[in-house]
Amino acid sequence: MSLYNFLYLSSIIFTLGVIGVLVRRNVLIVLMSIELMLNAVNLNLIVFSKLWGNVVGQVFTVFVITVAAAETAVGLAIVVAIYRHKDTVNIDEVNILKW
Amino acid sequence: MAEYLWLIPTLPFIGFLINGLGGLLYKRITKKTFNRYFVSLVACGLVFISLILSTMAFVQLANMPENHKYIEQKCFNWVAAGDITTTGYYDRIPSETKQFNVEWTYFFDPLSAVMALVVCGVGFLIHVFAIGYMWDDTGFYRFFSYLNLFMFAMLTLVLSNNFIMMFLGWEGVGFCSYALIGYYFHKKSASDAGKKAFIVNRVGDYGFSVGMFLLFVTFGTFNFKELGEIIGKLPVEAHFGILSAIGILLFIGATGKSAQIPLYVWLPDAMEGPTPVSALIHAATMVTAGVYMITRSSFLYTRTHLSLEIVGFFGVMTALYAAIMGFFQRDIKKVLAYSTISQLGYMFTALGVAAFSAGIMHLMTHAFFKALLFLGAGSIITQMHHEQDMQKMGNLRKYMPITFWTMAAAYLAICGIPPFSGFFSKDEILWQAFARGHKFFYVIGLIAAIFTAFYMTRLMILTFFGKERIDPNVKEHLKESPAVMTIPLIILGILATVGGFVGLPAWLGENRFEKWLEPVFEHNYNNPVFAMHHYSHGFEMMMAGVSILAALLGFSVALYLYGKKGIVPDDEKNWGKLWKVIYNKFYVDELYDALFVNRAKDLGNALSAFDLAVIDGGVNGTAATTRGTATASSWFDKYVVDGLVNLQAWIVQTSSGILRRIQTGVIHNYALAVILGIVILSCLYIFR
Amino acid sequence: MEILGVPILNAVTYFPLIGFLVILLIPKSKETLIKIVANVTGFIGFLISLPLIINWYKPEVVNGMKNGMRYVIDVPWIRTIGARYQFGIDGISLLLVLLTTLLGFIAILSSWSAIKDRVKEYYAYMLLLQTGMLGVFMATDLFLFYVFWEVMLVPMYFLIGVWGGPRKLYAAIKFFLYTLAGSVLMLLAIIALYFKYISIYGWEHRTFSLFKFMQVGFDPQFQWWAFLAFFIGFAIKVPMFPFHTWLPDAHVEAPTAGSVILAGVLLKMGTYGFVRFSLPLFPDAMIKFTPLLMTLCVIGIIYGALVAMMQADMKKLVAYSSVSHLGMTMLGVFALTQVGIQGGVIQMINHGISTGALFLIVGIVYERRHTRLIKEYGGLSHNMPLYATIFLIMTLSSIGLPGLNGFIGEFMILQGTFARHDLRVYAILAASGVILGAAYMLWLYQRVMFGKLEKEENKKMKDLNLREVFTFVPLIILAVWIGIYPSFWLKYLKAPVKKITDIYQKKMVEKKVELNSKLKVDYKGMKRIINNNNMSEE
Amino acid sequence: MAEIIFWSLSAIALVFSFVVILAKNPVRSAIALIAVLLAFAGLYLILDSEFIAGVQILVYIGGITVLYMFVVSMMRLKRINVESQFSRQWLAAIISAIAFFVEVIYFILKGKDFFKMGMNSKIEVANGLGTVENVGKVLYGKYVLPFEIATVLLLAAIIGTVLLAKREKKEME
Repeated sequence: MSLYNFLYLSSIIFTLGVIGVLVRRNVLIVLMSIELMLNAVNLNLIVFSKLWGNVVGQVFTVFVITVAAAETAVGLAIVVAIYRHKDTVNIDEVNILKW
Repeated sequence: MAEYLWLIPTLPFIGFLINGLGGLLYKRITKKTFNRYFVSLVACGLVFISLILSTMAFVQLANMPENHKYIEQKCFNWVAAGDITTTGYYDRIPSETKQFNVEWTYFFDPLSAVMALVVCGVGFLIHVFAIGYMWDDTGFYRFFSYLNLFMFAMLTLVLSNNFIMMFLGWEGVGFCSYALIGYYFHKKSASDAGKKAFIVNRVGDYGFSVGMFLLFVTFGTFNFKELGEIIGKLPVEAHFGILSAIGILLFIGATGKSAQIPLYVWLPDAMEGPTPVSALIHAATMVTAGVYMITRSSFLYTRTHLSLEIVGFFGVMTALYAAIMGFFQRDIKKVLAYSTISQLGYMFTALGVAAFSAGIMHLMTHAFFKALLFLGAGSIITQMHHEQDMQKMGNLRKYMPITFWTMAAAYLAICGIPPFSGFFSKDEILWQAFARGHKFFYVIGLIAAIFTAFYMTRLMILTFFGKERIDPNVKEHLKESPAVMTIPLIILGILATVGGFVGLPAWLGENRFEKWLEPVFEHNYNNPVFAMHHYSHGFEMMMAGVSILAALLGFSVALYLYGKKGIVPDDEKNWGKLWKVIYNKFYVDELYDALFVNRAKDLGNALSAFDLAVIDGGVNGTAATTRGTATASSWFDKYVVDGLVNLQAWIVQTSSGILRRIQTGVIHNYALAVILGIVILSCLYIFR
Repeated sequence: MEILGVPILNAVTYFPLIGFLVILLIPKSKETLIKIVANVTGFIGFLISLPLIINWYKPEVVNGMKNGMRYVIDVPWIRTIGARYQFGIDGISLLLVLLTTLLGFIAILSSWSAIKDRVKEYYAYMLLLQTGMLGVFMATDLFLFYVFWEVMLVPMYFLIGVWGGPRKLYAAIKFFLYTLAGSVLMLLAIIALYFKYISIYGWEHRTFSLFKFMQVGFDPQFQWWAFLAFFIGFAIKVPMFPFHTWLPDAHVEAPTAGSVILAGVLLKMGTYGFVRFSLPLFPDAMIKFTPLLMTLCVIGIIYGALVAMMQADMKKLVAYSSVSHLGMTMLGVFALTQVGIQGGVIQMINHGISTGALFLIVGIVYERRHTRLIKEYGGLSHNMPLYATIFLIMTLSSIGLPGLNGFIGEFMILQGTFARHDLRVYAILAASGVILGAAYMLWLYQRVMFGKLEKEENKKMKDLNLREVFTFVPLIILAVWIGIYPSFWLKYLKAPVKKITDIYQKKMVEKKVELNSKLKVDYKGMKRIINNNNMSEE
Repeated sequence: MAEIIFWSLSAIALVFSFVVILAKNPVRSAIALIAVLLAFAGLYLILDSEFIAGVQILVYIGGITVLYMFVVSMMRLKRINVESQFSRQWLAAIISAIAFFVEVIYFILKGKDFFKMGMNSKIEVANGLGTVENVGKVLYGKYVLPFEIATVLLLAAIIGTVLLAKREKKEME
């Protein structure tokens, strides 16, 4: 088992997350894709932590998780608010912020 | 010694506070007026105490040595201000820098003593009389508070030791006169008369104050005593100089207060006030303030020939002129008013010939008999239900004997019939004028005496004798006035009869009055200009006989016209132009109105218009100009400056209209742009 | 001197500001509470200004004097330009400060029932105004002075503009712009002084302090211009003829309390400015301009009186009478004699008392009848005896009856002016204003109070209530006090006025404007006459 | 043994990641996400990170994902399912995503030497690397300030969430 493989895995998952964000119209799934991306990054952090035997990478992971939690909470609240106003979770329909 | 001096004026002031302020608040709180008995007790009682105190001071003064015959009591420094540089008097008195300090000091010398006694004495009697006269009036307390305030001001005037404090009294009595003339303030004529009195007096005071400024700037003090010592050492000014200027300016003040030509016009109108007021203020006391003031500054007048001549000339002319105006007045009080002006003219004549003690003596006797005449008139007026027209009187002696007899005494006094008081004083004036070489004054004075006898006789006949022309309704209730009114009449009658004996002419004995006043004029006697010519007693006696004859002449003419022929005021109208001009007082009031009052109003109107149009117009014009400029520049701003700005904005707007399409508002596009950005940047890094 | 650890001048000046803040915190709807707070602030503000006079002669206060000023506060303020926070009062300021605190309280008390809308803002502005005015009378740093000078403009603008009469906007804007135009010139002159000082002493010694400027002795040419700029600034505020036209408009439109403050205190800032700044700083220019200034004063006195006589509106009449009275005040100040300046300062106080009271008097009938036209009234003495009495006292005070305050001021001014030989003719002309003053005031009194009570509305009018009486009581007491015992107040003026006249004494000797020189020439002619006539001398 | 676990966990993660981004029904996505997260937790354990693995399970699966489920259950899914699930830009998106992926792989390969340096350094950490003790020491030691800031961030997120999700008064009535 090479630590190198972890990097490949994380880059694949990250790309999948990117594709999810760019392609899906359901805002919930967009948010979940963002979670995928964050997890990919976390994995990266931990791999390097392991590589250098330095625990700081793990500490940063904790912070990322914290931010993710906050982001999710606020994001979902926004989703709920949008849904309540526009009766949709379709991200393409929320397009008043233009011109 | 004489620690109570300050109480003499202050007691009436306390009365003013109690009655005036107290009465006002009492009425506001309880909606009731003060008890009349209480008001009269306070008002008369306090004046009576002042009278007693004055008498005590008088007695004390009489016992003092000749060379130190005055009492002074300093209360406090009234106006203590900074330094002032005096100019000095030519090269006799050098310029110096002095502290400007006016003391509040009471000063009691023989002259003040006479004045204080007259004011307190006559004032007290009139207060008592007024109780009866004003009993039914709703403003009883108000009336007495003003009367007390008047007593305060008048006593301050005569007891002051400097000009400024005197001026306080001077203006104070002026204000009381204003308030009391306008006492029946619902009558327009009354309030008009009050206002007129105040403003005409102000004109006089204008001269008075300028005179005081000049006096202080020259000599650096207002104090009578100090001024007397300084000026007493100066030579006589033969021509117009500073002293003459001061003298004339002060005399302008006196003409206002003492109703001399040209400022007499207010006094006849002042008869709108209640009769006790006319008696107290406009006959006995206030109007003589001018005489007192000039006597007080005799040290100055004896050093300026010119101003003395002017004083005498205006005095004697007033005596004559006012006597003429008194001829055909129908209002009993108006006749007395003109008579007062005329008698004041006599006093000024006396001052003009430097016979100060004669002037003061006439002041005193005049106070007695004129107050009596007014009170008698007041007694008649109350019983006639406020009828003042002599046309509606006649034969009143039957109904009002006490009034008649007392008034008769006063009548004889004013006509100058011996041994009544007026004879001694008036004759003294005429004699002094003659003896001091002023023959012109003497002749005019004599003519005025004839006229006086004429109009006074006319007044007596029309009211007390002849046919009864009384309104029947009035007649039913016609009776003698109550004791509260007649007793002052009787006392004044006695005074008017015997008052003259204090100053007997030289051919009858010693003139004690003149001797009493001697210390006041100590600075004058070394003045050779006013030396008396010496005549024998017999000649003097003969001249007195001439005076009596003059009075008899006037008497007999009046007796013939009004007694024998039975002319009544209504008939006088047939006498044509002469009557008309005299009855209308030579149209002087109309002349003054046309010359000064209306012109001042016109000027005021014109200036108001000027203020609005030109000065304010200038301000508004500036505003309008600014606004015009602003409008122009705002146009420029809008179309030129702002136009350029808008052009730029237009360019930006148009180009951005194309570019803004990028902002789709779709989140996916933005996210894609982010990713593309990362990809491109990474490519740049890789293929660097 | 300190009150609760605060230097007393700060305490006096900023106490109203505390009330102001408290009022801002009270909800709008609690009007009674706002009124109570404002009145209490006004009253305490007056009380804490009393220690100023009580402690005036205490050793520690006297020892603390700097440049003749007591209770001095002097700390750096804006270091870059050298402006200092300099407070201090001498006798002249003392009287004006006391007048301000008293009139401020009375004005607040008098508006209890007169102001019905925007109560909160009204009282807030009143208190703010109070602070501004007090600062003006205390500042001895020209920069600080200017700041306070402008601070007080704003609340007054709103007082006229919001609570005024029908033409309030016109009047408010006129007042504001006119005053501002003057004060801008003044600001220019202040800056000119500042740079002039720097050009002499260098940048390190930059300052706005009055006392530093006083020591310089600027050259006459410069004085000439600076004086002119200051003159316009102050003359508009006074207002002197021909800069007076904002005054009638502002007075007529302002609410009663606004008029009281305007007449009582704001106008005094102009006269005070002359005494405090123009006179000591520009002696040469002052001497040069004296004839012109005197002419303007005399015109103002007579002109104001004549115009006042023919006014149909009571407030306008009183406003024009102010023009006349302030002409008199300035006459005394410009006479440059001790008695004249003292009289001028006392007359400032007198004018504050009597004209302030007259505006209150007009305000009382205005509140009841909502008209100020004289012809609408008549015979009020019948149902308002107390009002009639107070009106009479204040009328007499205004026309200068001896025994009341007006006389003392007028007399001292005229005497002081008359004492200068070259100014006699002005004094004589000015004295005629006294006659006209009596004419228009008595005519007003007659038309309003005397005669029959004819109009139905007038019959219903009530006499003064207790609160209204209390607004007048202190003014009457002061009027009588100054009239009977002015020495009490004059003693505070002696030292500061002497300080000013000493400057001129020197100048006059230098310039040989010897007062008596003319007179001595006269004397020779006189002596000849006396000799020719062989007059006997003792 | 570890090799096998790694490959199987990787496979699970990959497969379920695809499910997350492709599933029509958000519920299904959410459940797939749980699977992915679990797989990740396993990978963390392999990498000696017990603490992070625990946090992963507690916070991510127990907190965040449950939150997703809640929100999903609030939506009316029927209408959502009818609509097209993919954005119009899908082609461009996938191309750029692949370009991105290629670049990432390029960078990973480029950093191979550097990576090997780490492999050879042989750093030994006592008691295992990611124990609670080790992480705690650093977290509450050197990084206590960022930690506190994170808590503030969470507080802000809570308040923001409450405010955003709160119904407006009008709607209540």
